[in-house]
Amino acid sequence: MKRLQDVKAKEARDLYYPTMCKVVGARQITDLEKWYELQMPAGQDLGHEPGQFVEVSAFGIGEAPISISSSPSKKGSFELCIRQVGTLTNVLKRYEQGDMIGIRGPFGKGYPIEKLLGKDILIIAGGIGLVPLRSLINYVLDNRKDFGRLIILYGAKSPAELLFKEEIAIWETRDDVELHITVDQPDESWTGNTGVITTLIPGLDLNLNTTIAAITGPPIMYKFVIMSLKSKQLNDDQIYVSLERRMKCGVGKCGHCQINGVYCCQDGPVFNYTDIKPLEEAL
Amino acid sequence: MSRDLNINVHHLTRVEGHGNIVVNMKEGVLETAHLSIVEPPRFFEAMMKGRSFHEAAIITSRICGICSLGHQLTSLVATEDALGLEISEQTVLLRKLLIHGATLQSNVLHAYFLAAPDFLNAGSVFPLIATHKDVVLRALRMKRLANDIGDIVSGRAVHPITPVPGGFTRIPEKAELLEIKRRLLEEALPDGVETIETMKSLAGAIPQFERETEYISLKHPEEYALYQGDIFSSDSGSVPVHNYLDVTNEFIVEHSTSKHTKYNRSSYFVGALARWNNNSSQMVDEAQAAAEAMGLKPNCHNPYMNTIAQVAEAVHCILDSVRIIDILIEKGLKNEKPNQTPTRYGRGVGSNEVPRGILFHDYTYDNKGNIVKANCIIPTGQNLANIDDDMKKLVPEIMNKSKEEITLDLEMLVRAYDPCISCSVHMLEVDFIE
Amino acid sequence: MKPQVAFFDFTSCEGCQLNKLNLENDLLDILKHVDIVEFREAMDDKADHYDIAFIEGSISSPSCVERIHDIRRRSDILVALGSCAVNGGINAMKNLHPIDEVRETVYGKDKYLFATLPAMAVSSVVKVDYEVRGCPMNQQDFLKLLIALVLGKQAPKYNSPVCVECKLKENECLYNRGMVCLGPVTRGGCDALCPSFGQFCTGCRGILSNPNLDGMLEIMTNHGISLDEAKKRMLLFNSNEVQL
Amino acid sequence: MECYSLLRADVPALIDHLGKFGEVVAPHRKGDVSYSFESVLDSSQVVLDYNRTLLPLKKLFLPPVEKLMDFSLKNMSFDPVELTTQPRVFFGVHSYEMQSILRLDHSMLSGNAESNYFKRRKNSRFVGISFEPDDFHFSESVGIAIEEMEGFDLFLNEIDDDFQLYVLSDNGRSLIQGFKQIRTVEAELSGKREFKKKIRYHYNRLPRIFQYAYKSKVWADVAEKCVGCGACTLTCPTCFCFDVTDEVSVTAEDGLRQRTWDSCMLSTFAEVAGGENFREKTINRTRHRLYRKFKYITDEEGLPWCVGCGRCTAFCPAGISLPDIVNELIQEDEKAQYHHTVRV
Ligand SMILES: Cc1cc2nc3c(=O)[nH]c(=O)nc-3n(C[C@H](O)[C@H](O)[C@H](O)COP(=O)(O)OP(=O)(O)OC[C@H]3O[C@@H](n4cnc5c(N)ncnc54)[C@H](O)[C@@H]3O)c2cc1C
Ligand code: SF4
Ligand code: SF4
Ligand code: SF4
Repeated sequence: MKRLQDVKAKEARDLYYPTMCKVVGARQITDLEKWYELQMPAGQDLGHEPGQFVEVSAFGIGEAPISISSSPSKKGSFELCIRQVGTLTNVLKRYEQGDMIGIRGPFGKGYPIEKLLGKDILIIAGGIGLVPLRSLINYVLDNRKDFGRLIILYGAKSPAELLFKEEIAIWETRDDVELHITVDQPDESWTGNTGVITTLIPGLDLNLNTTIAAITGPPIMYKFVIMSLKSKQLNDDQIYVSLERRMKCGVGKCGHCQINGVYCCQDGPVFNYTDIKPLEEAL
Repeated sequence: MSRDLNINVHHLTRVEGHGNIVVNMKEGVLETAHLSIVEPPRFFEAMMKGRSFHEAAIITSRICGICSLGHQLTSLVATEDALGLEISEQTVLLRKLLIHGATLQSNVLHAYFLAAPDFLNAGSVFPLIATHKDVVLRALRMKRLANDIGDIVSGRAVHPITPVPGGFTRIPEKAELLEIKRRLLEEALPDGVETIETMKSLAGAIPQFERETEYISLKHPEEYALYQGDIFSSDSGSVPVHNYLDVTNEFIVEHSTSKHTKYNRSSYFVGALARWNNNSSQMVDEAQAAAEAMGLKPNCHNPYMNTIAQVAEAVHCILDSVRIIDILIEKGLKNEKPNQTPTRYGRGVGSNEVPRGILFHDYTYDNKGNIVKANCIIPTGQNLANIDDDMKKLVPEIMNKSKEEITLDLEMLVRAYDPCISCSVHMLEVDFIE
Repeated sequence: MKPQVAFFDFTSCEGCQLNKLNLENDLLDILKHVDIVEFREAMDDKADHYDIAFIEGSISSPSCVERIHDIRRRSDILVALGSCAVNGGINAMKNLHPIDEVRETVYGKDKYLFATLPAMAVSSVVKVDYEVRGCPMNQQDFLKLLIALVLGKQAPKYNSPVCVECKLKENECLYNRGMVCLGPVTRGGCDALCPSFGQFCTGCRGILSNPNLDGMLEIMTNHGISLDEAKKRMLLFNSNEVQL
Repeated sequence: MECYSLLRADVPALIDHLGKFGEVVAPHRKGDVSYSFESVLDSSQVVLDYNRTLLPLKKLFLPPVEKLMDFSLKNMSFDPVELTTQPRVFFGVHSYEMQSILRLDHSMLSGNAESNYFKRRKNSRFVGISFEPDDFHFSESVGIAIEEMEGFDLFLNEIDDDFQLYVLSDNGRSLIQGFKQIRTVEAELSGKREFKKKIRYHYNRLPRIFQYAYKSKVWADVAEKCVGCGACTLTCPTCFCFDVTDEVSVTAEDGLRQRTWDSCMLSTFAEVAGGENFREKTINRTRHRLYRKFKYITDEEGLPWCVGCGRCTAFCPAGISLPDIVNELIQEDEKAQYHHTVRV
């Protein structure tokens, strides 16, 4: 048990003060999502790992946990992509280049890169789940020789909701990326796959020994994707998921993000499947 | 002059609730002149049926947010009368203090926000913020203090919380009362004096119109009656509160969702002017002097002067509140629990003066303490017949004015009564047939 | 340009209107953010379009229905103010009795003179964008909503019980004083005003979205009142909202 | 152990003496039948015999509503809150309450240590007092004796209406320096106060019960009565969940960010965007509450995170009793064991 006398005065910090970051780029990329590029006050790096998040704050409105969407290998600035679903996110929609946004973090555990080195990386992103996974994808692409295959499965409700279209177009042309995209509801122009994301899994040819899967998407997606992966004989410890919970502090105090005994903001949001499998509240 | 005149003021502004002024004159003959009450009836009597005595005042306070304290206290008096609940002297004093606060609030609101714009040729108080900022700030300050009395003593000025049958659920702290006293003396009193000056300067805009009528209010042997007393008619003298039905004699008219009343004549007047005419000598001296300064004399028959009587009352309330606070502090505030053990069941009547006039609540309880029969007679309802009679006299007198001027005079007349229409439609006599 | 704001009253006690005029200390600040273009109780003016229309009172007659439709057509944002408007409030108690019987008890043979409908929430007639709860509407709540609208953020929603605020203020629970209180199932946001003044919560801010009503009735009957009384108490401000 | 005798009549003098160190906080009467920790203005008003305060001492370390910062909307900037803390003595604290502070220390200072909590906690002294358990206390069932002195600087043990004053730390010794109305005596720790056994098992057997209780029927029984008011968690001395909100002034130019105690018993607590609610049902929430007390943190720290103060039970309007729930889980487990053995 941690005791008062074991805590040194300088260890105790003001956990709730944001750092004001300047918006250096902002673009509405779909009807609901806006992309932002932010710069720290002295232009320093945020110092995050793929999969971590920050608490974004706008005075008068509040805070929300938002994943860092850019790779740590990108220097000088970092990127977010925010879906407008409620109070804060709708106010952030009005923020443009030159505005200041408060940031706390980076928080949480991201992907354990050292365990991923040399592995085939299977990305499975549903909807806005691509936002955090893009950090990992770009990290792999920036350090391409350190990893094996890069397989990306990406599913969206409709073609209009696909995020990062230009980047996807580039991934598509690279022969070291295996990209599979599907939409639930195609429009006339759509020529790709249709159907939920799990339909992409059976056709995959995976190397069982070296594949690591990273899944992020809406809550109901996880169970089905994991089931499909299990039928591909992937082991539990080869699967990583990133979970979303309500969060108020991001530093393991407020209690909102608790999943049974673990804190999503401290122990996650990226979890190895073996660790959360026994937790009833996780998936 | 044979004139055709057709006035229909739809949803009269700056009064509480919805009423229309309807005047119809054909070839110089007045066919209609009345205030038509169109507010949808709310049927409080149906809501009261079967309700416990703990809930009666909570419900009746919602008859009217403007006079919520008056309804609440009158309801409590009726309930205590019916159930034989004795209340302490401290309770009575705190209630009187609350009535002063509510009367001050309401009279200031009426004089400054609802009536003054007429005198100053404005459509509302809002333009006055630019042209008469100090006056508006003064009005806001007086209102705030009046409401703070309500907030501190009763929890909330609108729909008070702490007054319950048998007493109060919370007694204010001594320090809170002393702070109110300080503000009454240091803020409200100078503001009251300024108010008198303002009203004096506006006196010229008050229409000169007189109609003698019957003035009915409460009368108390020892003080300017606001909380309890006997019914008093300027025509025929005192009547015990229990016999109020002999005075009110309600009847239905087609142009009003609210019933009308009459006693010795076809109509009677209730409110500040009636209280003034019946009891002015019991006001504190300073208030009497203020009235005189504003041109208000005893036996005043100009209904437009009701607003002036309200201002005199405001001064009375400020000073009498100080007196009450002094007594409360001198006697020492006691943390009393409300006495809620009935000693009998049956009928009880309560009557108080609320800003707009005399108010009656009349309940009958069964022996479980649930209401079987309820009746409320509201001041504005009692004034409606008098307003109609005033209009019938006024219109022929001002027939030579333009239609706009006549309309304004009529609107000002109705507003002078400070009618609370929301109140007047909400409670009518009813027997519950079990 | 400042938003054009209007206030309208329907069947109500007008306490909510008064409660706005009672915001003495803040009134001038409010007027810096908005232009009041219609407020019958306080002014003569009328307007054709409103950015924000605040509605007080229940809808309880055919002419009310017409008028509220008309206001809705001319308003961008429509806010229900106070219990009467939000859920019918105390007016809705009359709905517990057959309407014809109610009219007859009051007007006798003249009952057909005055049309009336059940007392309805504004939202059961037209679309309501926001609400300010309470009887009377809570002033702080009203200010918060107004500021939120001015800042373009969403209005606070209250779905936590009154007990939460009551506990934060360290009030002695009324159940420990032998009283019966509706705090556990009533929407908070009032800073537990009534219990803080020693009076039971009357449920004026409406019942929580997902209440355990049977549990609540059991609590009340375990604290000395009959089931019948417990139900009446719960219906005081919520006749339209709960079925018992 | 250093020990002195102290007459009951001299306790106010002691409280006044403690005032030399700093603000003294002690139990006072509140309402008809309740108590609360308040600053001492008049030492004769301090209550020595009380069952429990409405809110626990945590309110003075982690305030129910706490300003985190002021901000300006015009400049998009904020001002930190400069917290200056005065020395404080907490007088008349029961042993379970002290234990709850030690647990709260862990919650607020492990992982990311929070500075506001740390500052408030730093300069505080604790003077304990023994108590007569009432029907709701069950601290002994969770391993905390009435005379448990861990964490205290001084402790008053009532003996025959007067007190023995134990000095437990250097800080404690300096607190009573110069206080004359005490006499050195032989320490005599009475074991006289009887605790009725409230939880049937020793607390170290409880983790096993909770390991298998997740799917228990008991949760549904509790959920039928629970109205989700949050009283149990808000008054619990070891609960610390909070919400953060921004309040803007009427000028719409500035405002403040604050945190407010929250409760996992409220139905909105685990709601996220899109309407998903990770603990939608009362069953889930009640279970979570008890698992927070007896399993999640307990598994790691080896101690129950319930100190047996009985507040959750005494202040639940529905009369839901925490020891009863635990006992029912135990009973259910015993039945399951029994059936198991019979079958084998
Ligand atoms: C680790 C993590 C990473 C995230 N990354 C992203 C991201 O990269 N991009 C993105 O657009 N969104 C992301 N989210 C979701 C985002 O935090 C929520 O959409 C956001 O908090 C909603 O805030 P709001 O004020 O706009 O909505 P509100 O108006 O507060 O609420 C709208 C709805 O969201 C719920 N809600 C409130 N707080 C949260 C919360 N913290 N998480 C989820 N729901 C909440 C409310 O209960 C309500 O139902 C992430 C969430 C987590 C936990
Ligand atoms: S007094 Fe009422 S609102 Fe307060 S805690 Fe008790 S039940 Fe809840
Ligand atoms: S105090 Fe009782 S009723 Fe309220 S949430 Fe806790 S267990 Fe449920
Ligand atoms: S769970 Fe109950 S008994 Fe245990 S510490 Fe919390 S409030 Fe006290």
